[in-house]
Amino acid sequence: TTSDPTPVATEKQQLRIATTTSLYDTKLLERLTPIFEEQYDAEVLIVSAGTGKAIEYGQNGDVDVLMVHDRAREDAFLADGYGINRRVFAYNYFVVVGPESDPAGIRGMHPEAAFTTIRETGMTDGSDVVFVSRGDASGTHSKEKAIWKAAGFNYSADVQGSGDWYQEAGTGMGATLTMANEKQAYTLSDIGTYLAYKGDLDLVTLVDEGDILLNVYCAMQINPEKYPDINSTVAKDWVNFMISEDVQKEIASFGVDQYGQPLFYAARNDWEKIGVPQAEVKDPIP
Amino acid sequence: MYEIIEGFVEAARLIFTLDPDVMAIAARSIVISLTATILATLLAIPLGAVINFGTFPGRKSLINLIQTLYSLPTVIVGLLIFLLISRVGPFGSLRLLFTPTAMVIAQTVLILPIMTGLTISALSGIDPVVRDTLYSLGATRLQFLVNIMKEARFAILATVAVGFGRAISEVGAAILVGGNIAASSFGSSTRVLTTAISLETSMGNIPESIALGIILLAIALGVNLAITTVQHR
Amino acid sequence: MYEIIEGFVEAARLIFTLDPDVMAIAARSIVISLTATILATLLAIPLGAVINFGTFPGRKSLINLIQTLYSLPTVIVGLLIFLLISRVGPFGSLRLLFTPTAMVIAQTVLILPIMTGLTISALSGIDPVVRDTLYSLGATRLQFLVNIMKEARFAILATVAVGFGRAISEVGAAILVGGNIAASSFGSSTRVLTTAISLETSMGNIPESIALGIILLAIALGVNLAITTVQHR
Amino acid sequence: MIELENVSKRFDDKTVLDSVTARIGREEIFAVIGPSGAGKSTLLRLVDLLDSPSGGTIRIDGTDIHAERKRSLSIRRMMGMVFQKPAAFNTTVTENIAVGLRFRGAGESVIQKKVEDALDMVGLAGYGERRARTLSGGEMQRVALARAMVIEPEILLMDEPTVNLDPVSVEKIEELVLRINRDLGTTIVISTHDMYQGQRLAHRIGVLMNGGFAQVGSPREVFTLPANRDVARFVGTENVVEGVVVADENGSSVVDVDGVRVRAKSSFSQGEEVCLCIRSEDIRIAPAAGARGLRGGNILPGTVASISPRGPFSRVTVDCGFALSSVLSWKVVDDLEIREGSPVSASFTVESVHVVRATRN
Amino acid sequence: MIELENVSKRFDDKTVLDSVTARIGREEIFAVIGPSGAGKSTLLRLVDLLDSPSGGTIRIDGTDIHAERKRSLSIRRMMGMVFQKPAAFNTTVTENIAVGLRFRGAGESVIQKKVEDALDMVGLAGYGERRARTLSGGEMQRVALARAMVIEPEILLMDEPTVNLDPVSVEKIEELVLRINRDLGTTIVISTHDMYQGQRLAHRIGVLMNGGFAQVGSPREVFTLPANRDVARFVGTENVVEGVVVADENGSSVVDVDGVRVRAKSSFSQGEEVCLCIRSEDIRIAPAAGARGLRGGNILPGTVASISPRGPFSRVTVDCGFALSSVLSWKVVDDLEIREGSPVSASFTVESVHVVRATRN
Ligand SMILES: Nc1ncnc2c1ncn2[C@@H]1O[C@H](COP(=O)(O)OP(=O)(O)OP(=O)(O)O)[C@@H](O)[C@H]1O
Ligand SMILES: Nc1ncnc2c1ncn2[C@@H]1O[C@H](COP(=O)(O)OP(=O)(O)OP(=O)(O)O)[C@@H](O)[C@H]1O
Ligand SMILES: [Mg+2]
Ligand SMILES: [Mg+2]
Repeated sequence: TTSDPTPVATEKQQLRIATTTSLYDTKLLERLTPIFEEQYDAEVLIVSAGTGKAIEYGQNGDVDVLMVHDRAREDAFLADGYGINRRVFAYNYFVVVGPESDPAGIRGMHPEAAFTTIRETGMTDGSDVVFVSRGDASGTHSKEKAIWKAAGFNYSADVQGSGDWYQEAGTGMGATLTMANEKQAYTLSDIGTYLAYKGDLDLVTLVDEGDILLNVYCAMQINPEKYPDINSTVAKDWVNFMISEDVQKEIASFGVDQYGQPLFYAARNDWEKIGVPQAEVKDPIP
Repeated sequence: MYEIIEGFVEAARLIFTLDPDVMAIAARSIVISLTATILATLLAIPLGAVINFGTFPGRKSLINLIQTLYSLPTVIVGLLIFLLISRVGPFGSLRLLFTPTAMVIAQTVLILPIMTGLTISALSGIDPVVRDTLYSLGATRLQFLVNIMKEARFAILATVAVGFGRAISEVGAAILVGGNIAASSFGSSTRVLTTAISLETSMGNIPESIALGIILLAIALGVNLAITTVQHR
Repeated sequence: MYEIIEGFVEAARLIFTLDPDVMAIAARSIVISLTATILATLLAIPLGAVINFGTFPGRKSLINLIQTLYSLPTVIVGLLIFLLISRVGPFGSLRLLFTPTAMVIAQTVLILPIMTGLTISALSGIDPVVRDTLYSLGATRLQFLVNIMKEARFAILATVAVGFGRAISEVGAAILVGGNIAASSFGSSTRVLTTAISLETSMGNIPESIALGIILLAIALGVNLAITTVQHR
Repeated sequence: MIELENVSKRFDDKTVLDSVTARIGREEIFAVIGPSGAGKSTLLRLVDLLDSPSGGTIRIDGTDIHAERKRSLSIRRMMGMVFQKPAAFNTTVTENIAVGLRFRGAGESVIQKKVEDALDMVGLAGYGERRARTLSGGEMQRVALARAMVIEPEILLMDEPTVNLDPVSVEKIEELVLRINRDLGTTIVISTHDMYQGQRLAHRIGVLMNGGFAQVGSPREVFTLPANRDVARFVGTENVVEGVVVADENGSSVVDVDGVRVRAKSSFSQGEEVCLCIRSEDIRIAPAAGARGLRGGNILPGTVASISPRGPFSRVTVDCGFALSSVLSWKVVDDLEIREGSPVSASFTVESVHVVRATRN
Repeated sequence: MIELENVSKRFDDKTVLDSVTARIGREEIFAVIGPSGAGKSTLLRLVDLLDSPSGGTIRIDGTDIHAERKRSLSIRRMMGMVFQKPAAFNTTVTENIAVGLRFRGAGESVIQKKVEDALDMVGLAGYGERRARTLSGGEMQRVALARAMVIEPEILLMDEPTVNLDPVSVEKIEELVLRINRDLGTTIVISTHDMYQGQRLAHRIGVLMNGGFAQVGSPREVFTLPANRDVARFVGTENVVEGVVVADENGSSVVDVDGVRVRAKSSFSQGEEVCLCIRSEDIRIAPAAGARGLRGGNILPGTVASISPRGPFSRVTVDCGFALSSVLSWKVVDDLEIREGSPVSASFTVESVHVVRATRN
């Protein structure tokens, strides 16, 4: 190792990736990068940040690849011309977790119905039903809002600020889970973080079925037309790498040894299930 | 760069429209950090005096330890307090986690070392004849302390400024023990300026972050003007 | 509470097994924060001297401003530096974002106000006759500065301790401009102890966080012992 | 040569120096004496460029030192200053003394040698390795002297440099000062409240009072012919009495003091209010009976009002209409067998009465 | 009553006080004189509980003050101290002086009154609102005096309290000290290097030298009968010469000094090495011819070696085999028409020769 704080000039290509925290925290990428670096003789630099921040890195051209799970904002990002060549590489499901006692009685409900019930019981006087929201405009938060909308509520009017039953944590998934645990409250979590935290929590999965809980992860290149000196070749390699057969297998088995169940499903063959064009899961970028 | 200007505009807007959310957050920041600063001052001054004027074995090591604690990361302070007050921790029954009280405790712990250390520094700079004169005029312990503080008031208030600065600008402990909660009632919320800034930043809302930063500095300026006024009295 | 003990055990394990990842992170922390502290010291001392000994209009306001900047949240510093060095920022072409250099810059900016302010405090505590004596012995500007620093070395080195403490313990700026990157080469990585602690904490790995915190404090202790040695020379 | 021209210094509302004018010659030893708070330190600080005058100019060898900002370093380096309350740098005695030499880039061996010589000269040989902060008051004062002298300045400014010293050390330092002046031709400006020190050392003495020099002259002039009543009091003329001239003829006059007639040499004319200054050493006390005639002198009968010790002497105050003090050795007092209440006569010559105009201020 | 019993004080390796024993009576004024670095300040600090002795005990009214930790506040409150380098609290002059009164819970109006009186007494009326840090050296010293006096302590410790003052102010302060002692019965311990001040003020003087009191006695004793050669030198006996007793008979002896025979009253016997101390005031100078016989006195012929000013006097040194200095008024010097080289005779009585054992150290 060298003690020079300035980056050493390496002949290796550098690939910069911005990713959302929840994906990063699963350590999936940690498993994959050495393989990639080996194969492509490149160095991968991964920055994890909140979805909004990650997208901003992409917009500024500070990274070469963006990996997020917020379909609506991805579409906007692509439409604005910042990103190209989106490929979906994995998916899983969000879960609604809550205390074992389940004071609102939502166990096994559909997500929309569960949310409606939580809100109603939460708003009755003297109830100890609390819902903790990420409240940080993350992919998970976007999903939560989508569920409220699907359940027929106007998020900012009917949910936010409707009472102390609804609390915005304004932090990452892990902290939100910890807070929900502390307050014996409900929350919406991605499965990866929940499994990682499960050992320290008294919270149990109450709702885990429903199409709306689908959580789709994608990778995309930053548009080299916007930033010509961006590292588009390696970026392309990475995106292709993520949807390659070997990696898809790797993804499908990731986490089994630790949690007894996979954290992700490979997207490769399930494009219909997750509702994206086949090209987005199968076709390498030319 | 454009975001910085946007930040100023946004700050002006938030301030002049007296945006209720922002006002509440700012008020919470002031209350929590000022309380922590006052508590830490009340602890640091006698502590610093005892260490500076005292002669006991291990005095030098103690000073070293205190200086070392300047490097205590806010997250670690947050974690330790968290472990103490979480439901399963020894003080869990007090239900302090995610309350403003917990934030006050965390910030007090955080700034205590630096305030104590700087108090020692301030006192060690005092002419020993001043100390002897006070003794020889028949000061009790308390009178001594009060008068030596008056003599060192410039440096002591600079210490308070440092403490307050560190308290109001820290975010790691605040978020861990406070939780950055935005609830509908003032008392249940724990969102302060720094945690709000972190949140806005993680959401990529740079102008909003900068606006909140400007509001935070405006508060700090006010507090410092007050401190300076006392300093030069 | 059990996690704290686990933290100590883990810290011992990491240190005694010389865990290469942790060693690299610790080394990076030391290098970055020491560099920032040295840079800030080199700037703060002449700056503090000019402000303390100078007589110019607006001097008091300047001191107030500096004290106010003690409250600058690290996230805001990180953001501002980010805006400057991001690809679309004015210094974007230097490609500094996500490099240790950027972290050094951010930490330098972060601790400059407090180091300047405390330098002013340290110098203002010097007996004016000492200053006059140096002048009257025919000191050049530089000789004056060097000798006045020698006189104030206790307080100045306390200032350095504060600066280093703040630099090595901050996380907001480090994460924003550094990115907490764990790359395969040492020079491309920007993960330091605080960002690693944050990451571990966010993943719920409390013993690991505490272990890293202990390592950080051990480093700080070493640096402070060095400072104390110079102080008492 | 140092010239002060209409130098003024105000602090806030307080005018400390009010248009002071003086000239100090090359290689001169000039003593500034004056009461506490007169502005002695202020004056020296202005010369040493440590403070700026509120008005007027200070020239050294013709250069307006406060105007020449660019040359201020070389001007400062011409001078050495010993402060009234010397400050110790927080290091060893040797390092304290070496500072000025280091500033001038002297070599290590030269420094060693000079510092040791200087320590020796001020009587602190062997103190080199002591931490300066632990020195006694007088020891530190001598270190400050050594510190200023070791750089061999052209002009040495000393602000009450021996106040904390015992008489033996004072003598040593005074000899040193005289030697420096003689051997190196150093111009020396010394402020002191010890008039005798001024006298022992100085070629000329300036009496600083009420914002300006009330008198500048040789030590003897200042002591025997004080310019006014305040100076007389200040230089230790015990007997300063007010009176009115009742008769005058060619250079001598008779002054009425509280009804007692005193003859004096003076050119004041009848009716003028004057002050008579008579040094106590010039007054002889004799038993009331045995007063021998002094040709044309003053013989005033009276009774002893008090006898108080004054060093190896006794101060005898005689009430002869007004109070007159004389200084006698203990032996004489014993021989004369006088005690309080004894009738005696006090006699003094016409020449020993110095007459100045009575000024009220 | 203050009793020092075998009090020692070491700093690191340096022994400053070495088994000092003394007793200071109630209502006494006791002056500690001694050379710079003798340990005067150290001694006062030990009494004022500011430092602990390395050995021995200090008792006040029978109480071992360093042993009684519990009563240390009330013991400290019995005393007031004026430091050698007084420190100003960073506030107004009034507040500086009021501190001790505030500590004792005095009421605001009492404080106002006392502070104003004190300011007046030290000659600083009207300075109340000034910031103490801007005072001149002498002004600050007087503030420190006022600060210690205003609390009316039973014991007042003053460490060279008038060094920065001019003679007029000194006189004022000395009168004040005497008045306090007389009116309030305050026990006063004053350290000074000005022996004359010791004499003017003190009932007894202790000469601190080489780690202990070389002599304790009334001012007159110390001045006329110094206990040894060092004390003699220190109290300003100009003529201290060594010799050997060559003849002795009932209380008087003849001493050989460099071949010159001097007669003196003493009980030393033949062959003993002695020091002769002769105060310059006791030596009469006469023209070589006109020396009149002194019954049984010493008349030594010689030539004038030097004449130097000494206040209103001249110091005339005569070489008569060994050097003898006398002090004459300027007038006498003029009258005698002596100058360097003039042949003169120096005469002094047998009684004015004080003989002490010659000690080498
Ligand atoms: N900064 C200041 N503000 C107000 N007054 C001041 C200041 N500095 C000095 N003075 C006043 O100016 C006067 C002259 O002070 P200076 O120190 O020159 O006196 P000095 O003749 O040296 O007296 P001393 O013999 O007591 O040392 C004093 O009355 C002092 O109080
Ligand atoms: N902390 C210390 N360490 C070492 N030596 C010391 C210390 N304090 C005092 N001394 C020495 O003790 C001796 C006595 O000091 P003290 O201040 O009592 O002398 P003093 O009689 O008051 O002299 P002065 O007349 O110069 O004020 C001095 O030689 C001094 O250097
Ligand atoms: Mg002065
Ligand atoms: Mg002393």
